[in-house]
Amino acid sequence: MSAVFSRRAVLVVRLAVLALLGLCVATVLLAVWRARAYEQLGEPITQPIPFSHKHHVGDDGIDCRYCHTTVETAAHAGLPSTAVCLGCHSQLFRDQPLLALLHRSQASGQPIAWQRVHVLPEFVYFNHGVHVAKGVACVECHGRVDQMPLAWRARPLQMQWCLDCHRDPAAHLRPTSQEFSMDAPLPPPDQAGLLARAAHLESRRRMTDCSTCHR
Amino acid sequence: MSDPRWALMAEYETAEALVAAAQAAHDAGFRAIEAYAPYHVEGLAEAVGFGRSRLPAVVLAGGFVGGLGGYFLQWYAAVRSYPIEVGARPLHSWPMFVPVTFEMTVLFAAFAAFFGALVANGLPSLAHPIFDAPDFDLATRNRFFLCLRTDDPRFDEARAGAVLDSTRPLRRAEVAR
Amino acid sequence: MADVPVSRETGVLRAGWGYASVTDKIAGLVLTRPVRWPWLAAFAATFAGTLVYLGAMTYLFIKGVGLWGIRIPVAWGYAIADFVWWIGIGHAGTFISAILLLLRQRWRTSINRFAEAMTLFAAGMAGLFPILHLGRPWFAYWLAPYPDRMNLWPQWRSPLVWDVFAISTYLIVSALFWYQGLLPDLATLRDRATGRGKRIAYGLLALGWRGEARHWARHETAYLLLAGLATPLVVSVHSVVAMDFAIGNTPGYHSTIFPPYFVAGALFSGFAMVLTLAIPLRKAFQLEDFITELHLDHAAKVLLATGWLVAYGYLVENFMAFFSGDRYEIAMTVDRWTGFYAPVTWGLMLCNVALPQVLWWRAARRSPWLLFALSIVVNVGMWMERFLIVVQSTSHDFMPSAWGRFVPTRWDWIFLFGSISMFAWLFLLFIRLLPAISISEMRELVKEESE
Amino acid sequence: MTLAAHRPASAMHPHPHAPDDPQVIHIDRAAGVNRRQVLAAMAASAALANTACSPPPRLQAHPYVDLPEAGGGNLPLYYASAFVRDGFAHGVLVGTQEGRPVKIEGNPSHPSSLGATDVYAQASVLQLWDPDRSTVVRQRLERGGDTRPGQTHAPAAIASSSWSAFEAAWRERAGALSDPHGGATLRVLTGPMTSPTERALLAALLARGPRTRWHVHAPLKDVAADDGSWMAFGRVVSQVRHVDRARCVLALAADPFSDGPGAVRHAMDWSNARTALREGDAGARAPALFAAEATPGLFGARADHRVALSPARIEGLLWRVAAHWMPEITPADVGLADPAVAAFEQRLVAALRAAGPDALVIGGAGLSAEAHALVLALNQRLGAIGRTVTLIEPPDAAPGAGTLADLVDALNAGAVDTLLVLGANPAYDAPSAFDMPRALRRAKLLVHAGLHVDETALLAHWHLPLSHAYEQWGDARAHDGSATLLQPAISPLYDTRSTAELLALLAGDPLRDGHALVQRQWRAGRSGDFDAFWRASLRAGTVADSASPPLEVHAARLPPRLALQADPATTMLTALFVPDPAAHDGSFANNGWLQELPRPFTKLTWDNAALLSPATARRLGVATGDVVRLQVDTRSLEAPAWVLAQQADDVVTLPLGCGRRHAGRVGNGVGFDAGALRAGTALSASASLQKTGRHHAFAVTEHDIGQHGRELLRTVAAGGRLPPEKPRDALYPPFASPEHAWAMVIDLDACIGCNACTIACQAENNIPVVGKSQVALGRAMHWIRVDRHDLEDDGASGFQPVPCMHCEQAPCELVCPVGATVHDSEGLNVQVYNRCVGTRFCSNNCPYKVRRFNFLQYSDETTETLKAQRNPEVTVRQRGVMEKCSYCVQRVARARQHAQRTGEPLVDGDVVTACQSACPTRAIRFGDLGDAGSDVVNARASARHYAMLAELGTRPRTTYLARIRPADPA
Repeated sequence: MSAVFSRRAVLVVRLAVLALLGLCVATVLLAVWRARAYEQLGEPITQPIPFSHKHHVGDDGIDCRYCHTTVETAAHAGLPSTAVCLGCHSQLFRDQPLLALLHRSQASGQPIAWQRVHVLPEFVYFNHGVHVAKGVACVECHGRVDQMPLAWRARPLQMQWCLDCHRDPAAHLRPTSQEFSMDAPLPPPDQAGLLARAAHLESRRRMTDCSTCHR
Repeated sequence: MSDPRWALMAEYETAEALVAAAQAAHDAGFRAIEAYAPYHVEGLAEAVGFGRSRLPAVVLAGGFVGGLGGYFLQWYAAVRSYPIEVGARPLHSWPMFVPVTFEMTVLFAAFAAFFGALVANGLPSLAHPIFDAPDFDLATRNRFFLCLRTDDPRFDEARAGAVLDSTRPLRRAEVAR
Repeated sequence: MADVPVSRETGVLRAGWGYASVTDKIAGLVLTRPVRWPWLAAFAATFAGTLVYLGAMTYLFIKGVGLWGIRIPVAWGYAIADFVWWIGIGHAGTFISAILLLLRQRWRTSINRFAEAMTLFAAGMAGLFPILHLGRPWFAYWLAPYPDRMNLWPQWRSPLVWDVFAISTYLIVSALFWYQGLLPDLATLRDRATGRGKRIAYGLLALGWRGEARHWARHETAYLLLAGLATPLVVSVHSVVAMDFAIGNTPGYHSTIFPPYFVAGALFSGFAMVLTLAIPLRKAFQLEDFITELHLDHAAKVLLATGWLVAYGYLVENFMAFFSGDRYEIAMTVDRWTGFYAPVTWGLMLCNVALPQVLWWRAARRSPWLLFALSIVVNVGMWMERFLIVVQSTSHDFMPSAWGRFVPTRWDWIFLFGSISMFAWLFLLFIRLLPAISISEMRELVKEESE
Repeated sequence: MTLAAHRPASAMHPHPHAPDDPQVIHIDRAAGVNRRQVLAAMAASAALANTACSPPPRLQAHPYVDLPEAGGGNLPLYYASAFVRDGFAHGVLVGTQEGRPVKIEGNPSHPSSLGATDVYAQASVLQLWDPDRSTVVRQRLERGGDTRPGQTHAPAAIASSSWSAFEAAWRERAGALSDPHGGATLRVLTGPMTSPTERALLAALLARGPRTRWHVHAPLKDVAADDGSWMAFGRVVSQVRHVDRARCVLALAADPFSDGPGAVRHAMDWSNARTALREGDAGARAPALFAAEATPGLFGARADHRVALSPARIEGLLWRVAAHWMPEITPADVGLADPAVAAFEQRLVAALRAAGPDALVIGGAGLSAEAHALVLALNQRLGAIGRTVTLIEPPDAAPGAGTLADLVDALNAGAVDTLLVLGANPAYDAPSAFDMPRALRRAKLLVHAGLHVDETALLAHWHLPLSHAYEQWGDARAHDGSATLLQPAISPLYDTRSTAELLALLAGDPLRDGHALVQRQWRAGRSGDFDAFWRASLRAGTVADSASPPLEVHAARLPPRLALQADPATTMLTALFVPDPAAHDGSFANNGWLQELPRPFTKLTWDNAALLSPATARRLGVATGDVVRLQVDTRSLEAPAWVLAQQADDVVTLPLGCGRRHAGRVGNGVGFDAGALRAGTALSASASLQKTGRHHAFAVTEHDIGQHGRELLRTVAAGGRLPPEKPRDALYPPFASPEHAWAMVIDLDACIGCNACTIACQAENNIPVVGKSQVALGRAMHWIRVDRHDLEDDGASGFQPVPCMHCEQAPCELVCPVGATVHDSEGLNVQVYNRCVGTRFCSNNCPYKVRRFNFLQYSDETTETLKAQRNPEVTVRQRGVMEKCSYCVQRVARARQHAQRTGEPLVDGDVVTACQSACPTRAIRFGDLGDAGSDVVNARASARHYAMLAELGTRPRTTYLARIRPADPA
């Protein structure tokens, strides 16, 4: 009786095994890639009205708080009501077709359906007010909004990323005067210590408690 | 070397015969001896000049790696990476880390034993010249085979034949490369 | 010059068997034996059961564990009882193939292979339940340590995490051990098989084993080492399972005797299952020459001994409850014997303590059908024990205001019998596809028994 | 006026009991939160809810079109308003989030609330969002319809219509009314009505024609009480009780802690009066409670001395006791002594004598008119009137109004062209003897207005949807007559009108807007700065010193003594008709929170049962769960029986309000309709009972009432001290609490078992309703349950609220394989839902069994209005996760974040848990152990302080204060 496997058969088997391994690796890579894709980093998001932060913040130099009114007091920074937009646009570019939707909203009382850029799962309770009060500048999490024609997500907003800051907040603080500035650099380490003390940060343990963000 | 043959082969009916033959070949100075049996025959490995296996050492090492790795993993996760208070137990509550450490030790030791043996045996090797030898399919049933490989520096056609004949095999054959 | 050995009449092997005949007999079961209707019927039945089981799982994942009778306070029900029961059954296989090997027991040779298969399948069935019983099974992987973007880890102090490691280690090591032993036999099948497909299949599985002296030597060492590793492992696994309860503070869970007592129970139920499988097997495949009365007799003796260990466990558990003076332990124990679940308590005493005493009689130990019946009884008894521990304890703990009774729903039963069908189905596949008895070791046995 | 103008003002009058930084403001209609925006916000939150561990789909955000005055922030806003039940106002603060009312708090400055609420006020927010509420005007197409009794009209015969259509139809009718010669007659049927505005408008409506008449129908009203006061004083009076001023309170077949609009106040007053006693002063002056009750009530459970007697024997007792103060009562009147209660009687007389004018006697439903008269007389003789009880003109008095019986006669005589039924449901809750459905069909035009399309609505030609109390401007009077203003916390969800607006429409009033109507009512005859008055009243939620003045009464006439002792040989039972502790008179039948709320004594849910005493049950061979047939002369009814130890012999208690046929998806067919046995408005009857042999399955949350010798609910003698805990030193050093260390102390001496905490917690924490079958399977989800235990010492019932203990050495945490339940740095045992995989080991390992598991998908994720009610600060739990009391971590977080933002330190009282703020007796305290002066620190120092199951070494953060045993045990 002759051997079951010829030399060539063996080669085939080897290749088959290799292919199998390759498939596994590919699957893992695919999974990782998809996970990354969820973060949508740097993908401009189309809006019903192509609102340009670059123009309003960068060129016009409008303060964040002019539209995001509750950012210092509430959990949500707040989206500007139609009325706020019309505060200027009842005069400026009022006949621009781009702004038709704005006027329609005003007339019908139907809110404008903006596309969300920064989304957290419903079990995460983020509070803008506290972060602002402690000296976490807008740019820290939202990036250079003044350079975004259409807003996109600048940071992953993953738990790991939040923790990085909650474990060592001092390195991410700015003086309150610069919180809303887009280009203010992070202060040098020695000042960071002072800022942290001034902000009366909670203990590291408190800041990494589950109950700090989840309820 | 370019000998077209891989080895000279002799076939036997009993384990004793095989052991004796192997012993004889070894005494005759042959070193590249291979003996095939349908079950684990005591003394055969010694007869073909196989010394002590290094497998136990490998397994021990595997156990250490697993154990230490397992314990470190727990310590790192519970104390370093994300310390969280659980039931007022200390972060480094070592007694609670023992079971996992133990299991990891056994697991890695087992891996070492299994794959160590495979690798040492050069398995898997689906194709091998001996498979084409006549009658060899009986090697996993009831026959015993002895091979004197031609790549043995001491290999000598005549002497090899003589030694094998002297062991009165059922038959003799040549195994092609 | 000795001639070809032929076995003489001994307890563990009947006379007249040689290398060739044992090989052809056992390999024949797989390669040449035609498929007959009893096997087909059994296969069809268990396969149907398996499909029902899989269907039930799907539905469970859609609806949630509320399908079962579990509740507050009895948050664990059949799923966990089944889990402990199966994992226990698995233990006998490892015990036979590993511990008896180290003890150089010749009678293990003809039963270790299918006992190991039993171990593998039982552990597989057991491994399913902890996942099925999760509220959100799709997150089961959170129990495994891996670097994630939440920066979270398993909670190492939880016995459930120990479980994950113990069970998976146990499964892997048993599989390796089993495969190690299978290698030479797969080679035999490769060489005996006639069909090309079979030759290739077994050829691939055999990894090119050719029975060279050095192979055998390393094989033997590795096999012994694995046995040496499996021995403490098998003890640890059920100890860890026991700690799932012992670490808890519930009266009826919180007991230091649990680890040894669970291990004894495991062997008890495991050997019962070995008999449940061996007796029909030897009959159906005419293996009486290999699996002799002596084997049954030995297995029965182990059954008797472990049965007494278990009985001792019951004794101590009840004694300690009162000796401790702990009012909660006492109340729970009294409820066990007199409360809603008292029938279960008395039932398991009958099955696990009273009936096995017939094994004191040699005749009983050597009568296959009586043993078969008894093995079923013991399996039932051991399941009732698991049920009692899991359910009754939590139903009657510290707060009378929160006491409540678990009553199984039809889904509880579907999952119990579904797992049994799947187990049987796998076993039926096994005996037709792989040698149910280790051929190479039988050849060795022939040699030994011929001298 | 803009919000800015009022914020500082509101800051000047903060509500001490409202959760941290309350903004108790009032708004004009214009500023009412736009419903569209609310729904939009809901859509957004709904979309958010689906994003758990999936890639962010294109979610949308909907900003306001015009930012409401209330502001766009997500801090809760509280609107002082009132919840109206049986016509009486219970002052509340309506907590809104993102413009949606989500939680009710008590109004500290309201006399009926003092900051606390009962279960109904807590559940009222669910009533607002009830998906089965009536949303449109409906008109029945075919007129008349068949009049076969029991035949209700299929909804198919009903078509949606509009207010304008109705108004047109009405104008045509109204013309005929005012014609003095035309025969058109109008009858108006309402429930009890205390609202000045509504009454004024109703008067205007009735004035429109000569043949108009008003009828009042209150299914639970104790008519005998009114007759009694007629007998005594020749007029109807309402009694305002001051339990805090009393030294001895005697309740006869009454439960002042749960019946009537003053119940919360009574409990609060009683609790406050015990403060000194609780602080360890054994001699402290605290009201001694005596209860002689036919069926167990919260007052009886808490009474120092209690006897269970049939109403007849209670009256016998009353006469014997009264005789001590009324020489004119002859021995013949007194009748035979009742040896069974001799000891009680002796002690009672002594106590009353000692108390003198500080005594207070309360008569309840089931007593005869004579007995009620005697109670008034006795109070007068004791000198109690004016001290412990004030007599006032009943706020719901309806002089000249006819009864339901009169109306039925008129209807059956065919003398009614037009019948307006406003906010009443006689087709269901009228006594069956009236055969109301049949009578109603005799009206030529039947108009019904209500919150639901109920049994009456289905008979009506027109059904008009009413606004909920929290959607309308309005007013109503409290139990002491204080006027209370209602302001909307949200503009009407549907096209509805308030009762006042509807009456204005009917009366053809030029004003139609509720705000204007109420303002007109209060402006009338008021001098001075109305705006200031208006603002102040709205902010306070009540009109300053508007309580009714005390009445001057002459010496009470003694009533004649009627029947002496009921004949002991009789086999008849006294049937008592009482409000169901959950469904009340049926108006709450469609409220899932209430239906699933365990009844205080039976711990029964989703059912009512005929309560029997053990002796009576034995005599009749009945056991709990047996279905029995009850017979009251010709009427019979089948009901499941429940044997209750505290029940009086020969009395069967039949809770009303269940067995609704058209309540809605929740309330339909829950329990039996006891009204089927009622011959008239009387709340008791003589009934016979037989077994049917059939059995009924109850859904009960607590099966074992006994303590089995385990000291879970401890008691201590007045001024006594519990044996000190022997210190258990832990094996490991404790973790430090750098910021705060939260703890809760529950005073079992204060707890009356009213369940307000349970339902407040359910509202605050989005706790799902699971339904009867799941409760029966032991899967109720309440985070704080109220255990009842029979107390060994005096057979009384003790109640023990059991939330999570937040053990410092938590057994649950140790066994969780994924760290989904862990400790945070403030000592909270947190449950991280999004990490939980659902092994349920934590629950098995919890000695207190306070953990709740989502065995199935319990929280409703499809019904929009129910989603709108949810508290956005609390995660809605998915199927397969464990949950439990979190110490209202969202409230802790809110307070902490406020402190972090403003830099002001957290002080004691900044964090008030939902259960704590609802509790009518202030039994629950919560605070920071790190703050040496805090309330909980003091409480934990009390001699009555103990930890439950302390021997397990779990070191609970939730601990208890033992209940004080009565001075001389019965």
